[in-house]
Amino acid sequence: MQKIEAIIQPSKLDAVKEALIEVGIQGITILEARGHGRQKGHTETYRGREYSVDLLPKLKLEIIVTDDMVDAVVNTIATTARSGKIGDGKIFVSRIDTAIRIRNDERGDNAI
Amino acid sequence: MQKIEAIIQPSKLDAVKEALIEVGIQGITILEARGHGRQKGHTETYRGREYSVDLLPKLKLEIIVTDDMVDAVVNTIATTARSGKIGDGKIFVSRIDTAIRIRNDERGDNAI
Amino acid sequence: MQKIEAIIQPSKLDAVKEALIEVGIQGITILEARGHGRQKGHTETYRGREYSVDLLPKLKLEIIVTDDMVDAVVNTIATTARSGKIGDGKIFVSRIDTAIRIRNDERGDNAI
Amino acid sequence: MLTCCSARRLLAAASFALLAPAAHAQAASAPISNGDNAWMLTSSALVLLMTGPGLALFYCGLVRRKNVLNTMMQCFAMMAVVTVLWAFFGWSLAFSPGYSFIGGLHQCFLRGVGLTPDPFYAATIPAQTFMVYQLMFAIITPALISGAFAERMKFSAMLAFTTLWIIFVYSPMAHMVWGKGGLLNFAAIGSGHLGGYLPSLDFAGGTVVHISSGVSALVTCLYLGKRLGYPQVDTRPHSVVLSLIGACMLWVGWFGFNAGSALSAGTLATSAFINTHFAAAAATIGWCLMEWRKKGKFSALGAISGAIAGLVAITPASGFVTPMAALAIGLIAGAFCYFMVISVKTRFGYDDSLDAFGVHGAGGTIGALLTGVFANSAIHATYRGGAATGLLQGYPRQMLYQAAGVLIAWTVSIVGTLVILILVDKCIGLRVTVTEEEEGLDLTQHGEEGYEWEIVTR
Amino acid sequence: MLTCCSARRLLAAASFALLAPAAHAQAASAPISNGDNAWMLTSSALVLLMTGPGLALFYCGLVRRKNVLNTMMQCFAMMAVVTVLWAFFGWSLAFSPGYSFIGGLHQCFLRGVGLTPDPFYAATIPAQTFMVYQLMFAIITPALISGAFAERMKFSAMLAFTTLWIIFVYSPMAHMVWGKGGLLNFAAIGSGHLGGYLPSLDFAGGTVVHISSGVSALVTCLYLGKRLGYPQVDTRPHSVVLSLIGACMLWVGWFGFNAGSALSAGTLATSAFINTHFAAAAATIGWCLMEWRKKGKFSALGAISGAIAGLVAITPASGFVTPMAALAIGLIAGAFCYFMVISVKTRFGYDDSLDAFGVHGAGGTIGALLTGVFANSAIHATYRGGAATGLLQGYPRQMLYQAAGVLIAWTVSIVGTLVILILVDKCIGLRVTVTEEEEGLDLTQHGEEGYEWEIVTR
Amino acid sequence: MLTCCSARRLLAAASFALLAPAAHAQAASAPISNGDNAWMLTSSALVLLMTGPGLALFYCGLVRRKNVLNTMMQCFAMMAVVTVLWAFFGWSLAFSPGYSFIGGLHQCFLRGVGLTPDPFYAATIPAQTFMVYQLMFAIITPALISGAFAERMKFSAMLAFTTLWIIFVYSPMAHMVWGKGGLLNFAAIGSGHLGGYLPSLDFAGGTVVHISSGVSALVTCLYLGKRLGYPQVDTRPHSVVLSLIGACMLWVGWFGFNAGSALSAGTLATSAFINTHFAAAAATIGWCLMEWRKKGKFSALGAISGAIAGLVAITPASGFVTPMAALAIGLIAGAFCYFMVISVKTRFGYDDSLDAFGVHGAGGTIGALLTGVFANSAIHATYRGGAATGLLQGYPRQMLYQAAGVLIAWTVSIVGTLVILILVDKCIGLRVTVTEEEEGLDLTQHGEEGYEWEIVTR
Ligand SMILES: Nc1ncnc2c1ncn2[C@@H]1O[C@H](COP(=O)(O)OP(=O)(O)O)[C@@H](O)[C@H]1O
Ligand SMILES: Nc1ncnc2c1ncn2[C@@H]1O[C@H](COP(=O)(O)OP(=O)(O)O)[C@@H](O)[C@H]1O
Ligand SMILES: Nc1ncnc2c1ncn2[C@@H]1O[C@H](COP(=O)(O)OP(=O)(O)O)[C@@H](O)[C@H]1O
Repeated sequence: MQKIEAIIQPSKLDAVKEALIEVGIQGITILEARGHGRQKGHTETYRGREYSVDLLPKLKLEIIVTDDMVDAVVNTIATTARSGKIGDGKIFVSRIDTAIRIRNDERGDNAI
Repeated sequence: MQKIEAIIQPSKLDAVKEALIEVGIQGITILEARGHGRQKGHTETYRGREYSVDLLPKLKLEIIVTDDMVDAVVNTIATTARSGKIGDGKIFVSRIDTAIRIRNDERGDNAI
Repeated sequence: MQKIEAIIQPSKLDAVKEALIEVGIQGITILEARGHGRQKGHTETYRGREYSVDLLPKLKLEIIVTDDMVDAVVNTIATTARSGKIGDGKIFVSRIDTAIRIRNDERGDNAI
Repeated sequence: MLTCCSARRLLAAASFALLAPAAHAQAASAPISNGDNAWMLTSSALVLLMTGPGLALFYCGLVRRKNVLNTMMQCFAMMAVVTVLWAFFGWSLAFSPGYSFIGGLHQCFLRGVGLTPDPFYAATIPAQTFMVYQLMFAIITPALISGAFAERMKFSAMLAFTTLWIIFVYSPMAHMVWGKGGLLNFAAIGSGHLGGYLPSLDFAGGTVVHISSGVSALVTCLYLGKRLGYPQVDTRPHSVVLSLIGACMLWVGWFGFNAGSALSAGTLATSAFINTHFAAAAATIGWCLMEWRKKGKFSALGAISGAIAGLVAITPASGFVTPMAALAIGLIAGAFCYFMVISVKTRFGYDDSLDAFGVHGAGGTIGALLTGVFANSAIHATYRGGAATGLLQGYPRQMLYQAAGVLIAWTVSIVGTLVILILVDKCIGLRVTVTEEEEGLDLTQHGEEGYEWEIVTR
Repeated sequence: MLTCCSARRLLAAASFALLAPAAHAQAASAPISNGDNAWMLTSSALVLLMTGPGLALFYCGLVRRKNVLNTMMQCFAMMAVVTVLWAFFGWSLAFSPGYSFIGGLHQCFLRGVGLTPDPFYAATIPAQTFMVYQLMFAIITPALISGAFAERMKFSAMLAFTTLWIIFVYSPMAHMVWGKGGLLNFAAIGSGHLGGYLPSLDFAGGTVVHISSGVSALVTCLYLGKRLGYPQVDTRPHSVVLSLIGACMLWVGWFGFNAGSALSAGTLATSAFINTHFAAAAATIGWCLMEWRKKGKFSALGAISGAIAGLVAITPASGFVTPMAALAIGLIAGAFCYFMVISVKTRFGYDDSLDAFGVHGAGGTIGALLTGVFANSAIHATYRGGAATGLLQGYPRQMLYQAAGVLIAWTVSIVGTLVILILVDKCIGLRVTVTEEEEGLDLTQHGEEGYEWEIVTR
Repeated sequence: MLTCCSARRLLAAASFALLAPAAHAQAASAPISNGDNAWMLTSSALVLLMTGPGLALFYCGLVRRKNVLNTMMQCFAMMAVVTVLWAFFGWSLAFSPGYSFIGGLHQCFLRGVGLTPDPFYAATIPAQTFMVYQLMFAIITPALISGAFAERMKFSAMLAFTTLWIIFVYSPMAHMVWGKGGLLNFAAIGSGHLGGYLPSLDFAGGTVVHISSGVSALVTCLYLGKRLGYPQVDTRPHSVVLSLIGACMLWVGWFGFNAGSALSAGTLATSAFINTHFAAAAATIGWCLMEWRKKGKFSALGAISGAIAGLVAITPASGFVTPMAALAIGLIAGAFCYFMVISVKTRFGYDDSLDAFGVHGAGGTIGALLTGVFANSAIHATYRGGAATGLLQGYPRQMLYQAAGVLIAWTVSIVGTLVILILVDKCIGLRVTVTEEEEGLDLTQHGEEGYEWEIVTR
């Protein structure tokens, strides 16, 4: 089992979500995030004082999948979340040892 | 050391928190999340336009524990967060290599 | 590649961010969190009813770095986020298997 | 009583009203004071402002985020529903001549409510101005009750309940205290039957509005039971900021409520205006001092709760007492309501969600009694023709009349509300299901959410 | 027309106005009724309250969080810009004597608009009170249009558009309906040229304010095109709570809008006040019942939308009909606007972001026509000198005049708005870039954000 | 001065006031104009609306989320505290006859303030109406100061400070400018001592309200020091949306503030009303144009800041100048205050959190001087009995009197405020601890939070 963490532009959420459902993914957890990276931010001015905002709104998707699904999912996200502009985000993959479905205590792959 | 990530129904937070303190867990980090899964969402209507909302409010708990505590914690969460209804959530377990307590730079198990 | 997760006091964000940029880190993802731990909370009173709040605002930083950078980053965060008071937070380190830059599908270390 | 009003007769009235003008409308040449009418129209607007957005804000800030719209709708809906009820039956039952306990039905559909003044009520403004001004009172009263059953009542049940309540509790109360021939109306003394038999002083609705709503609130929350998981569950206000804005608007609107009740823009309006403001200020201090004693802190919610308590308590007294007496009344009411909300409620453990009883029931009662204590013939001659009117002036008997008024208001409210609750409960059920209550009433009752802050949604 | 107003002449006027007092200002001894003036000043304040914060709140709650400030600014800016325009040219073009379709320019810079009454407009209040009261109408009208192009128009373009719109669409409409010698103004009958040639009834601006803004809104959103990704993308209101507060303030402010249009505090003001309130209530119910039929739920957004629809529809009728007729008008308008917003808009698929056309255009049109149906000589004698005025009273011809008024308002709005849009589009461009629209107009147009909730920011 | 008011005497007064009616209350038959009284009661309500919710919203939106309630409470508390102070001493010190610099104490507890008019102040309304109207001014003035020390002052210290400030700074200023025998009050010319010795023009409180609060604000923030980490730390407004709503309410309420200062509903009220509106509009444009020059953008915060600046500057002039002059004053004030807030503050680096000085101090000063420039005898005859009054009319000497007024206001404010600050600092300490400031004043001062949005909490 692997965990796929994807940081994407908020505006891409719907597209990514649809695409993932396409490839058979059902479970997704989404977190609001702020990102700092190459993408440059904007400045706001209040009564003459300038604030340069370099923490930009992002969404973080977490998807736990069985090993065989990893590539499909990674590629799906990568292609649907891509605009080609700086700030599109990243995908990170790591190992998960166990999964439990709280509802019925199922464990392992069929808990996903 | 292991990391236990649990996605639960917001309404279960208090119960789970109490139970964890019971079994001797002190440190918990909680994140707001939106979940997509088997649980079906609801629809909202504004001036005739229907919006079907399939991202439901969830909470994500992150708890880093020493290996010996893992099962106790997992079971505690599973039982206290369970309502038996679809949408109860999941628990995922993964490895953590190091932990540092910022306050005093303690490392390893006693940093938790 | 490793993932560094740091839970810090919100007020320390700017300091930590600056310091990380110093040591050459560019990509950071930040999540709002609530923390429960040794640090004791406060009580609020509304029309005589007391509520003891033991979930305190924290920020969670996630930084994926190449193995050689781990110590530098961990120490930077630890020192800049430290006030010496209970509640300063924790740092956790774990493995990441792959990283993909969505924009151009770069993989591995140079995706970071 | 309604039965005697046959469908045919109603229909006749209706069509009549639709085509024909309001009676005597043409007699626009009546001795109307435009200054007084200007003030009364302004006051009517101010009293509506109290319900929306005033009370809607005050209440919605105190509930949890998931119920914010439902709470506001319980106020807003009254602006629509009660208006129509009032035009059809309410006004007639409350202010047309009839019996000592309730009015008649011949002014249904505002038949005969014209643009010439009705001297019995107000000699210098169009009768219709008085009618619409009184309507604004009828709107806010049931809205006040909703504070007691917030976060758990079906919206449909709420509509049914308030409809019946306006007809069977509010209208009779209003008639007894202010209506022609009303039992408690000192202006009705000698009008035959029991008119003015128990001349009690209620300038702007301490009994009619606040006791009736506050006591009905208590009955409702007792009948309905507590909110899910109360008091363990976290029911902190989702935004004291909104409540504070609402409280300010209530304060401002209350000038229309009390000073408007002078029904003219003369010195009496000035007295009522000042008393209103002074009592609100003193009560804020009264409540805050109690808090300070207990916690060493002044809270924002405490301050605004105190202000409302003072405004409630001064309502019946506003046109009868001196400014300094108003300060006294406010101070007492602030402390007393604090005690009712903090100690008594916790002691008995009923779940009066937003303290509609603790503030309006308790404040209205103490206010009605203190009116008898501080009433001063120099401010208002009343039925005493200038002779001593209040206890401190040396007319203890007035206390009896005040007590009578309070007692009747409590009785009518308890009995009326209970009957209506049982009726509605049997017919359509009062309370939402457990899952609905968990999900929140905004989604389940209205299919909406109050806020869409999340980035996720965009 | 503007050309004839040479720079030299304007300059003269300007300097004159700056130093010299308003003409006859000293004649403060004129027969002014302080009661009437009190009411008109109050009404002016109430009408301003409708734009800010009323409409600003109502509209801003309906957009996405990233556009909240821009939406509010489209209202607030009018309070500043239109005021100056009005003082310079607007008033003169609308209310100074001139032609049947538009006024003259000799009252530019308020020259000759003094403190003595102008009997043609209002005999008991200073002419300047009437001027500032009318200004408040001119402020809200273009603000209403902004609901149609919300979330996508350049702020600079919005300013240019509304400036031209006030001069070339609003002023002529106001002049025709209310101005001296106006084509549609029944008070101008016999004033020569085409004065009052088509005597139509519009008490408080059904044609001038609502049809003109609503129809222009439709033209604008058609010309501008849909918002990015509409209708797939999620455009839920970011806070119905704010909208509900705004709707309440609009309701309260509308008393100044309609009852103030009596221009005195007498019985006519009372009639207009009551009709306004009754129609709002009935329309709320009308809209909600339609919703109920379709969804089995009453929504908060539905309730407030209905209320506004009723307020719009009663505007032209408020001083001509009986209270019961007002209930009828409201009920019809509520149901009709629901149909326009829910069915028609979806059917044709134009993106009238906040339904400025569906509510104001549709509501204003139906209201203008229903005025002809229910107008009652007992409430207002009009040019008929007390004879039957409305269809139901037996004067069908009035329907023709109402239709004429509606037709002219539609024509002027469509043509005028289209020309102005093309002009502004060519000169500076109307719409923000795609990235700006994605990022949000608050950041890109104003360099600000509406909310800084996040812990992150602190 | 207070010493001479022995406890015994006060007590006597108190008990007297509590039992006996306000003197002459019975003489309700006095020549009161209900039209004027209607307007003055409305105006009083409008001025209270300025403080709550107006200013509370305007200010609370500009602070960080963790201090939102504390900021609102600094306004709301004034509604309670100042009211009681006013009834006890404030009114007497400000408006009872006494000395040239301050009033006497024989009207403590409103003794002798009845329902008959006091012709010196207002001949057609009850003296008590004037008293409560003036009270509303006394409430908002200290609330304005709070903008300067927002986010860092102890709530208890704030209460102590404002209490002393009302007695030792506000009351003397009000007395000098408006009180019987006041040094700067042109109506007091010939009243003996130094009455009206320096006849300066201040229609609605440019010196009394705005200079006094603005300058005291500067002193306070200098004495208190900057907020933690200012200016590095992020102090963005947590909700410009709330501030914009508040600004609109301030604008609307200001009509009561300025037009109400005519103390009647005649032509002078109309002039003041129009001038108020025009100046606000012009100042909005003035500020925005400066912003545009620098950033190429109009910001929402800029627009509302400009509007307030214009309202401040027109306050002293509103009853003395022509509408066109009002436009000029507004334009100048908008640009000038922009310069003070953006350039001067940054230059000197003091932390006037919400720019109470930059807007009220600066705006009030320029307004007071411009009043001398544009004052026009055709609008107000003043003490010149109709002869030229302003510089442009050819009476330069008035400029001296205006300067004198400004100078005295600055002096009294600086000295008085400084003394009070030191006093309070020594006794209870002014500033919260560092941890309290970090945690936020809502939690530490009031034990509450402004918002509970998080899912977590439910
Ligand atoms: N090393 C990293 N660790 C954690 N998050 C990162 C890292 N690098 C980038 N991110 C996240 O990805 C987002 C996009 O990265 P950025 O460098 O701005 O653009 P791009 O990915 O196209 O180069 C950032 O805002 C941040 O949230
Ligand atoms: N594969 C997954 N990866 C990440 N999160 C998941 C996954 N499956 C489920 N979740 C999370 O768990 C929540 C509950 O899952 P759901 O399928 O709705 O109910 P159940 O767990 O009872 O089958 C989802 O809302 C989502 O947040
Ligand atoms: N075992 C843990 N797992 C996850 N998060 C933890 C753990 N222990 C602490 N935390 C996070 O770190 C924060 C600070 O920890 P706390 O015990 O309060 O202070 P300290 O780290 O100084 O001992 C907590 O609020 C919580 O968010």
